[in-house]
Amino acid sequence: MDLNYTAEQIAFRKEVRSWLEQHVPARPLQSFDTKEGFEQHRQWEQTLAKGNWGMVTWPKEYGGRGCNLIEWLIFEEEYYRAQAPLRVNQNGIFLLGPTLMEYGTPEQKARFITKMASGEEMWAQGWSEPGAGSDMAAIRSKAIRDGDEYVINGQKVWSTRAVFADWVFCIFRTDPASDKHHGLSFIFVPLNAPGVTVRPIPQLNGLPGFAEIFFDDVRVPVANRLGNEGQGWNIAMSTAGFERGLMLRSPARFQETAKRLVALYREHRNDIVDLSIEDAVVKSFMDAEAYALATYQTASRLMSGGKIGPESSVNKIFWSELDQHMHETAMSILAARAELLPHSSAAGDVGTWLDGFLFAQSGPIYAGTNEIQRNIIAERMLGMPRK
Amino acid sequence: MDLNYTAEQIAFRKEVRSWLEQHVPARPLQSFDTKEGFEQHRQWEQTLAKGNWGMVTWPKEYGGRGCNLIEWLIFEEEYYRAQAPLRVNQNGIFLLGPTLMEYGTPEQKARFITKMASGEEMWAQGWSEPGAGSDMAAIRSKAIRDGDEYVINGQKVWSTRAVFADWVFCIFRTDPASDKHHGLSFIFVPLNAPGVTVRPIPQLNGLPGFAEIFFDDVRVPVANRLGNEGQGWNIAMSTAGFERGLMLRSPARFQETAKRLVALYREHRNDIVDLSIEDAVVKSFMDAEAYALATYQTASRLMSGGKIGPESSVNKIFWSELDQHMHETAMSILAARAELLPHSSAAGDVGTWLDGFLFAQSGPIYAGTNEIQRNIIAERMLGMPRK
Amino acid sequence: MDFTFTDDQLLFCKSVQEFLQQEVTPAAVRKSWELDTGRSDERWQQLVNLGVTAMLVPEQFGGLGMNELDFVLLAQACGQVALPEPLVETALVATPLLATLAQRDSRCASLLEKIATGERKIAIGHAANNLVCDAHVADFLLLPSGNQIHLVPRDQVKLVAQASVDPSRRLFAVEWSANDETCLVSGPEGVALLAATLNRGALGAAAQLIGLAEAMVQMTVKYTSDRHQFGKPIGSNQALKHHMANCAVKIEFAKPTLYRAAYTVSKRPVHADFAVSHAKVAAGEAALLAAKNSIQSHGAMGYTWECDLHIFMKRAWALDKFWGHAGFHKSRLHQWLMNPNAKIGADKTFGEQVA
Amino acid sequence: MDFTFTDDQLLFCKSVQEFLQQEVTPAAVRKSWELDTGRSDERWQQLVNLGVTAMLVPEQFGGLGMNELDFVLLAQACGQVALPEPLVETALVATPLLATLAQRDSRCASLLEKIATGERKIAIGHAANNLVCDAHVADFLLLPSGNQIHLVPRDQVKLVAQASVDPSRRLFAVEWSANDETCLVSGPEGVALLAATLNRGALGAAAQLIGLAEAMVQMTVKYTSDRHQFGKPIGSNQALKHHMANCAVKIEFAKPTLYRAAYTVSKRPVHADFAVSHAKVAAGEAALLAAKNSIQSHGAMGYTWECDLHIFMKRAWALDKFWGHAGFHKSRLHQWLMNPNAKIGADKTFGEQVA
Repeated sequence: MDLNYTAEQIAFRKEVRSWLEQHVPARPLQSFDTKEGFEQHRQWEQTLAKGNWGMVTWPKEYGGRGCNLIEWLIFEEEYYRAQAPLRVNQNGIFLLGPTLMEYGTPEQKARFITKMASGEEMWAQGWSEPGAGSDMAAIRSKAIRDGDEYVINGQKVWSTRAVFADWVFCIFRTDPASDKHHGLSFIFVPLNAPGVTVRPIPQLNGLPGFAEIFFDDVRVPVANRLGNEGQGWNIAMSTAGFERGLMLRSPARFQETAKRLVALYREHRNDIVDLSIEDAVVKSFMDAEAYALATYQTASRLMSGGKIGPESSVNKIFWSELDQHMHETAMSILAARAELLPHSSAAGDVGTWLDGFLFAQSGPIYAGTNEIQRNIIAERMLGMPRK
Repeated sequence: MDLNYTAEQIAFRKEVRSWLEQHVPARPLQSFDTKEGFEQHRQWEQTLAKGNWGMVTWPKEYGGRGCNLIEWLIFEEEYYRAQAPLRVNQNGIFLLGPTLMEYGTPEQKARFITKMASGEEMWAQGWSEPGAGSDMAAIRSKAIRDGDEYVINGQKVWSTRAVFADWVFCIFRTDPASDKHHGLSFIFVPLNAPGVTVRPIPQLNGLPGFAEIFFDDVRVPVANRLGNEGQGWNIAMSTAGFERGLMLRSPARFQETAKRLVALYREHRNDIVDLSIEDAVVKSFMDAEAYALATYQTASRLMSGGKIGPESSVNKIFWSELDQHMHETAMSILAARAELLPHSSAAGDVGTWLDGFLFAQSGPIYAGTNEIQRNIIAERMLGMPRK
Repeated sequence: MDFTFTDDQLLFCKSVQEFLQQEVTPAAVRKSWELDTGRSDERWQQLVNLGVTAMLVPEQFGGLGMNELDFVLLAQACGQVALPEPLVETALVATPLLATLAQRDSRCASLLEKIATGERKIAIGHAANNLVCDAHVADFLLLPSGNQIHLVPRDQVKLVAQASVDPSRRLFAVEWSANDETCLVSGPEGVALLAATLNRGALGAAAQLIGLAEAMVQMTVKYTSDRHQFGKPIGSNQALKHHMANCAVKIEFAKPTLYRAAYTVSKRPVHADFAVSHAKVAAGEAALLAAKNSIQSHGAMGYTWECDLHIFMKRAWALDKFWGHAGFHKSRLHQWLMNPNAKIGADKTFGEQVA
Repeated sequence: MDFTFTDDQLLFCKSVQEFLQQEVTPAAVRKSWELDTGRSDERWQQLVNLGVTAMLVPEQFGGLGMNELDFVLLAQACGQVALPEPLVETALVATPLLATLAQRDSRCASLLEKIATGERKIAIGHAANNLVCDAHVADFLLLPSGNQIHLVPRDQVKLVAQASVDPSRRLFAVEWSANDETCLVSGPEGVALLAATLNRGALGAAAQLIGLAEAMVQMTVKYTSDRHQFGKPIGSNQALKHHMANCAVKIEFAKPTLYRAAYTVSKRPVHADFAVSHAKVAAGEAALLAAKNSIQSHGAMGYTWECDLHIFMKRAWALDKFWGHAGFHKSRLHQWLMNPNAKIGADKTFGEQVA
C-alpha cells in the first residue's frame, strides 16, 4: 500500500489542471436537456476531443489516452474541481464505447468510434420499454430481418439524451418466437431515420431529460447490429455492468458537493438552530470521502488483475443515498428559500442546490433501482436464498 | 373533542395515586426472571388484588373494576409514574383473561379466572414451536383425545414466564389429519403435570425469560379445552389481537422512559459533544408523546363504538422502534460506561438503562416481528397486493 | 376526555372533501398552472358558497363562528388534493387575526364580512416566511413590521414574483412602507398576535402536509398494484410494501399530534407552541418520507412531469419549510424540554390536570 | 498510488485468521467465560508462537519490526472471532508506545523483548476509557497521569473488577499512585504519545468492529438460509435480504476508511486524527447496524443466551464506545472541517499532493 501519487501521476494531475484552467467555459453552460444547452455541451465535447481529453480511459488507438483507473480518478478529480460541464457524451464514453471495442467489427469501430470520440455524434440509450423496466428481459420491440436490413417496430422509454442525440443503441427481439433474455440483439438506430418518433418526457424540473422512442417500420442495415444475432442480452449486461460499476459516478462529484455543503454550512452556521444538521454535514463529508477511498481501493485491485463484482451494486446504493442525503441537508440549511428557483430575486445563495436535489431523486431509481441492487447484494454477494 | 379529564376521572387518578403511594414497594423487586423475583412479583400481584387494583379493566363480576379505556390509561400513567413493579401476571390480565371471559364455560371461568385475579396462579403462554414461529399455523404438537382426556405430545418454545409459572395455555393439533390453521384446539396444561418438562432459555441478560416446554404423554382433562375442538386458531388470533393491540405496551411506560432520558441528558449536557444526541432526545420525547396521543385517540374511538383494526400493527412498530431509539440514545450519552452492569462500582448513574437496552432488542421481534407487521399494514390497511 | 371529532365536524369535512376530490383533480391543478394568476376565481367562489371562508368569521360579522379545531380536517383535505387556492392561509391563518381585532377596528370587521361572502381576499406575511403567498390575488395584505401588524391595500405595495419549484405556489417579495394609517396593532399585543399567527400558519401547514402524505401513499399503492414486472404487480414486493408501511406509521402517529395542536390552538392557546411545533415536525417528516418512498416506488415514472406525483411532492417539500422549518420547531421543543420545571411524564400528556 | 495490501500481508493475515477460526470458536469463547481470569494462557502462547505479539516490536528487540498497517487485518480477524484475549491492545496499542521509548529506557526495551517471547504481558489505560482491559493478567500496566505515562508493576496497583455486559471483557478500575520511578515520559511528549495511543486504540477497535460486523452478517445469512417458515427459507424474504444488504453496504464502505487510517497512523501520524476518527465512526455504525439487523433477522433465537450472536453483539456495543465514542470522534471531524483552511475537495483525498 502506498497512498502517495507517483511523480508521473502528479505530473498528469498538473497537466489536466492546467488544460482545464485554460479551457473550461467561464460561465456555466445551459442544461443539456435544452436544445441550446445540448449544442453547447456538444461543443464542449469537441473542445475536449481536440485537447485529447475526451476519452481519457480509451486506448490510444481509439483516440483515447489509455489512462489507467488511478489516472482516470485524477482526471475526474480535476474535472470536478474545475467545475467543468457535465458530460453529455457519457453514454458513448462509458456505455457504448467500451462495448463497441469489445464486440464491434473493424468497420463498426471505424464508423462509430471515431465520431463518438470527436464529439461529433451523440448517443442515446434505449433499453427500457413500458412493460420492461426492472424486468428488462420482458422486451417486446421487434427487429425482423428482411434481407440486408432489420425492420423495427415497437417502443422504448426512459431513453436518456434521446431528445437531442443523433443515434440510439437498443436491444430488440430479433427472434419473434423467443422469450425472456433469448433472441435479443443489440442494434444501432439513427434517430433521424424515417419511422422514428421521439416524444420528449419532461422530468421533475420540466426539462426533457429522457424520451419515449416509437419505431414504426424503421429500416436499418444489418451492419448496425453489434455482435451476433441473439447475443443482445449478454452485450447489454456487460454494458449495464459498466453503467452500475465504477465509472458511472466518479467520487469527485460527491466530494465537490460535500465541499460545497461544508461551505454552505459554515456560512449559515450562526443561524442554524437544528442541531441534527451539524451531524448531517459531518456525515455527508465522511461518506463522500469513504466513497472516494472505496473507489481508489477497487481501482487498485482492478489494476492488480482483480475483477469487479457485485460491489458495483454496493456502490450504486451508497452514492445515490449519499447524494440524496447531501442535498436534503442543503435544503434544510436553506430552509424557507429552498423551494425557490435560482433566478428568483429572493433566492440568494440557493444556487444549484434545488436542481441537484431534484436530480438526486433519480439516483436510487435509474440504472437498476436500489431495491434490485439490494437483492443482488443479498443473493450474489452474501449468498442468501433466491426463493 | 374535549381534552380535559372529567371530575370523576381526576378523582380516579387521585385514588390510584394515593393507593400506589402507600403500597408500591420502597425498593425495586428483583427481576421476575429469577425464582425469588418471581415470588416477589407474585406477592405484589396479590397485594394489588387485595386492593382491587389487579385487573382494573376486567368487569366487576370477575373481580375487576370495569374501567373503561380512558380510566385504564390513567391507571397506567399513575402506575408508571409511581415506578410500580412490572406485571408478572400480564399473560393472564391481557391475553388469557379476556379470552376466557369470551370463550370459557361457567365452570372454566369459576376455576381459572378467580385464581388469576387473586394473583394465586400465574400463566405462561405457549404458542410457538421450533418450526412454527412467524408461521404459527405450522404447529405440530398434538393433543389426541382419549376418553375424557387429551394426551399431549410435542414441544413449545419461547414460552414467556414458563420457568416459574403454574399453568400454560397452548394451541395443539387435536385433529392429526389436519394442516395449517385447521384442527387446532386451545388447551390449558398445569406445568407440574407428569410428562411436562420445562427447559429454561436464558436471554441476552442471562436470565430465563422464556422456556421450551416438552410434552411427553401429558394427560389433561377435556375440560381444560377452551372453546370447541378445532376452534383453537380463531381463539388464539383474537388473543394475539389483544397482545399486539392497544394494551400490550401502555404509553405511560414510554413516556416515563422519555422523561428519564430527558433528565439523563440534562445532567450530562455539558459533556456531550455529539450534536445528534440533542436531536435524538427531542425526537424520543416527541414520539413518546405521539404514542400517548394516538392511544388516547384510539381509546376514545373505541369507546364511541369503533373497532381496533390493523392500527395494532402500526402501534407495534412505533413503540418497539421508539423503545430501541430511546435506549440507544441513553447508551450514547452514557458512552464508555454504557457497557457496565449496574452493580459495578464504576457504573455511576448507568442505572437500568443497559437492562432496558437489552430488553428493547426484543420489542421488534416478539408478538409478531415488525417485518410481519409491515406486511399486514401494507396488505390489510393499505390494500397492496399479496402476490 | 374525548379525543374524537364530533359527527358534525366529520360530516362537514366530508362534504367539503367530496367537493375537493371531485373538482380539484390533478388535471385541474395542472390547468391552473397555465393561468396567469395560477388561481381559479370560479373555484374560489365555489369554496365561498360551501361556507368555508366564513367558518372562522365570528357570527356577528356574518360568519359561522367556528374555530381552528373545526377547520383542521378541512386543511388536511386541502392537502389531499394539493389545492392551489389559498384557502388555509385565508380562513385559518388570517381570519382569526382579523377577528381578534374586529371589535375595535371597523376595517377588520368590514373585511371579515366580505371575506365570508367572497367579496374580498387577503394575504398574510410573517417573518418566518419572508415571502407572501398569493399576494397578487389579494385585495389586502396583512404584513408584519417589527412588533406591528399592518393592513395594506395591494395597490400600496410592490410585488416581485418569486418562482417556486411547485408551479402551484405563487410567492412574492413585498416592497412596502409602514405608516400609522395601516397599522392595526403594535407592542406586546402585536408580538402576541404574530406568535399566534405563526402557530396557526404552522398548524395549517402541518394539516396540509399530512393530507399530502396520505395522497402520495394512496397514489403509490394504486400505481404499484397496477404496474407489473416479472409477471406480478410490483407492489407485491416486500420492499415496496415496507416503504409504504413505513409511511403509514409516520402518518398515523402524526395525525393525533395535529389534532392535539388544533385543539390546543383553539382552547388553550397559551400552551400551543409546544403542541404546534410537535405537529409541524411530525407532519413534515411524514410528508418528506411519503415523497421519498413514493417516488422510489414509482421508479422512473415518478421522476416525470407527466406523473401526478410531483404535484404533491413539491408542495410537501415547500410546506415542510414554510411557517417555520423543522429546525425552528425542534428548537422550540428543545428549549421547552430543557426547562427543569417542564411538566413532562406519563400523567401530563394533557398538562397538569390534578386539582 | 496503490491502495492494496501486499501478498505478504495478506498471506500472514490468512494464516493467523485460519488459526483463529479454528481455535477461537464460539464454544471456545464460552469456555473462557468459565475461567476465573477469562483468559486462556495456552491460547496466548499459541498466538505468541505465531509471532503476532512480536510483530510491532522493533527488530533490535527481537521483534519483526512491522507497523500498524501490517497489523490491521489481524485486528479485523480478531473481531471476526470475538477473540477474548487482549492481543490488539497488547500488540497494536501498547507495543508501539514502548518501542518509541525503548531507545532511551531500558525498562521498555527489556519489556519489549519479553512481550515478543510471551514472557510478559502488559495492559494499557487511557483517559478515553477510564477503565483498563485485562489488567488482571498483565505483569505491567501503562497508565496515564495528566501529561505523564507511567509503567507500573501490577503488584503496585489495586484492581477493582467492573462487570461488562460482554462476559468476555474483563475491565478494571485501577487505584494507584504515580511516582518518579514509574514515570516514563511527561510534558508535551507525553501528551503527543497519549494522543498517538488513543489513535492506535481507536484504530484497533475500528478493525475489530468491522470484523465483528462481518461475522454477524455471515452468521445471519447462514441462519436465515437454514431456517424455514411458510415453506421457504426465511432469508428468501426481501425484507431480510435488504437488512443484510444494508449491513454489507456499511461494511464495504467502512473498510477503506479503516485501511486508510492504518496507513496514516503508520506513515503520516501527524495527519492520523482525522483518518482514525472517520474509521472509528464508520466501523461503529457498521457494527451497530449489523447487530441490530442480525438480531432482528434471527427473531427470538437471536435474543437468547444460547445463540452465539450475542457474543458478537455485546462486543460490538462495547467497542463502539471504547477508545472514544462516536460523539468524541465526530466532534474531532467537525472541528477539523470547520477550519476555513481545511484541505478538502475532490483532489485532496490523500492530502495535498501537488508539488
